[in-house]
Amino acid sequence: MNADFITPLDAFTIIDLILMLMLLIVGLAIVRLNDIFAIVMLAGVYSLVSALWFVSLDAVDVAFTEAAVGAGISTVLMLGAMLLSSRTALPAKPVRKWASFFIVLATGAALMYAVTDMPSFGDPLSAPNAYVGLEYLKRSLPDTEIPNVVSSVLASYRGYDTLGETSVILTAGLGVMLILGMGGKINGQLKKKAIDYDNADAQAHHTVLRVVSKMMIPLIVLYGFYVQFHGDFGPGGGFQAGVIIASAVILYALIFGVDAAKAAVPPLVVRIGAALGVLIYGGTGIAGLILGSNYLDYNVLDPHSAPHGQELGIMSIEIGVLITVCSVMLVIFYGFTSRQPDITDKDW
Amino acid sequence: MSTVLEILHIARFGLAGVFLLGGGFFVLAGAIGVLRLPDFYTRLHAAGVTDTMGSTLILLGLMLIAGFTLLSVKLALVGLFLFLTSPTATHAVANAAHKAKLKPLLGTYRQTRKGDNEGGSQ
Amino acid sequence: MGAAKIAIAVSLLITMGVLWLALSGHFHDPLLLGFGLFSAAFCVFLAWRLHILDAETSPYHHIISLLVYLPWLMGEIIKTNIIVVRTVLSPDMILTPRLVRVKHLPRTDLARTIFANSITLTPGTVSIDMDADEIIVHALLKEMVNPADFANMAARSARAAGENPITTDEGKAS
Amino acid sequence: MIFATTLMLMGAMTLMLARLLRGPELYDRVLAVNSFGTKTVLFLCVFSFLIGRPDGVDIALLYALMNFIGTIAILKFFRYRALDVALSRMPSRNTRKKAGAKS
Repeated sequence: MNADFITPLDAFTIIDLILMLMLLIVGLAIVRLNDIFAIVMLAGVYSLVSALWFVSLDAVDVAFTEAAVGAGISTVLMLGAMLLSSRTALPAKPVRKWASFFIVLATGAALMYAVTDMPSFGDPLSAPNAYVGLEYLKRSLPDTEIPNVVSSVLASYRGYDTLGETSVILTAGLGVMLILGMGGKINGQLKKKAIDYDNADAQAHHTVLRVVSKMMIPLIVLYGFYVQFHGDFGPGGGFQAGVIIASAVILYALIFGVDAAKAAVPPLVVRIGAALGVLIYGGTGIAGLILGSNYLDYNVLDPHSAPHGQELGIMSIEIGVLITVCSVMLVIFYGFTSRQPDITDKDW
Repeated sequence: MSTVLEILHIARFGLAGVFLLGGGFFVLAGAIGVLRLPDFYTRLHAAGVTDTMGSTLILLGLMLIAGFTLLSVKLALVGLFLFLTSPTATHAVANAAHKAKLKPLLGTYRQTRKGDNEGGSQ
Repeated sequence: MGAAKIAIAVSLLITMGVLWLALSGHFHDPLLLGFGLFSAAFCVFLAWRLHILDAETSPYHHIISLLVYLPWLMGEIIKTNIIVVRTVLSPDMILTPRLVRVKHLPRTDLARTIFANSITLTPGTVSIDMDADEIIVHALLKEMVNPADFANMAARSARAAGENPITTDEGKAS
Repeated sequence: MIFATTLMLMGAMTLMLARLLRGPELYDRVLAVNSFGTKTVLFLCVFSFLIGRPDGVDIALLYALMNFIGTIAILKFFRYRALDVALSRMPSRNTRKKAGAKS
């Protein structure tokens, strides 16, 4: 009866095909629709299905990231962006439509042509599997004593790349700050929505939402920390955990208002956090320099045991990533929500 | 002794299979309901079938396969969180529709196989 | 007041710690246990910081009454599920949707939430709106809006939330 | 039988997709997305048993915890046309009474 665990290979092919078909349908629907609301929802479904597909491809870490971002934050941010634009997309001009169609068609054909030269899935002789990739897989466990290879590659062997990615996230946050403001006090001309908080309607309703959300917030935060600290053993790490913890604050802001969230997690703290995370990451690298080795070389962090040094270094930079990602998500959220145009009934 | 264990083993996996397929049935029935039922409010009920019976049976079936492990605890947590969040989300959707004055279909509604409907006879 | 808050903080801390152990599965690694303690403490800190450190955020001291309630709820769910599935899959579908108002709610918001979510969890009935003294319920079939059933469920959810089973209206002012 | 359950879940997901594309009301779409999320959670659990890697359950747990945030955001947005308003009173103001009733 243990045959449940062993399944014929084509079972996975069938599942993959159905998932990709769903992706195709959702993608086509997104292209066809003009209602941005529906598109936001379809984008949510697209994210759900692609997470499933990543799991099916054994890329659990990627699936985890997709899940963390797609479950809450991306919808919220897309809605925030939508508020600043309009509710329906303008139909494209026919000439442009056809022009872009041909460009897409040509690109697609070129890609399909390239596919024929690609190594087959899981080919041991293909470039990513044979040279440096194979080396990482061989050396990861003795070097770092961390079971999850993704973590050691991402944080140690490819430490420079990850530092770059973290800086990109910080830059994204800075960009939002520059365009949409710091998320502090609301600018003069953008007047506050007149919702009467002490109005009986606002008080009595949404009891269910309030109670359940309050219960969920600590659970989500704890799960975020679990993901953070178990990145060495399974899928997860600073990127995912940062998004999850930011989601808890965003949930709070959705229920109790952004002002309440800003009172508890001030924009200033968030702005400092965004930079602090990168500072911790870079500081870990400098610690390596001071101890007489290369930048981001963790072996020297513990003079007695190189693997332990690796563990320390990875932990430290993951905390940096967590702080930056979490803060930048909130910077973006505060940035989008502090600019709320008044929408009249006619425009809606 | 070993035969008893073997029978228990088979019974466990057999039961797991029954639970899994039963759960799949309820999930499918709920989905068919969401597609078939005439208006938004009635569709909520069909979606509830998936959220409750479907998820419980499937998770129970998987827990039977996993046995007394940490994985079972995680599956139980999945079920618990679904029980917390899914009715809340359903309530939120229903509430929003109600507040937006979306009229529910009331009275008696009959849908025959051919698809000709008669409804709203209060 | 202060003591009640500390009790709630402790119960939240313990629950989060237990949850950490259940998720982590590393019971002997002192580093991970330390991280667990830190994480649980951070959750409590954040709850305090967000002003949500109260009995609604952490209803875990009612865990026993909640666990007693759950099997009964499961029974109800199974019963109504079968009815709804039979209705939905029958080729000649006859629906009698109703919108009813359920009065006599439990007093605390926690118990009301349990009540409203229990109504939604049993297929065939969905709680649509809740205000100070009633819940508006949409039902798929007219058999499902029996007031006695709702009263029974309300009393049970009140007990699950650790409320005394008093059905008078004295606490309605909140 | 795990595979059969997987296929059943996928069939249900496809039906949900049909409802999502057909609408007609916005609320039908929200309902479909939400239900699709629940099925994704179940699919992840079942699928991780199928491939024999328990990591999928962690992702399922994440979705079970967080999937309703997006739903709430959509609905709140649709009703108030804004994300920054409060749905409920400031927590500091409404807790006192309940805490008093409890102790």
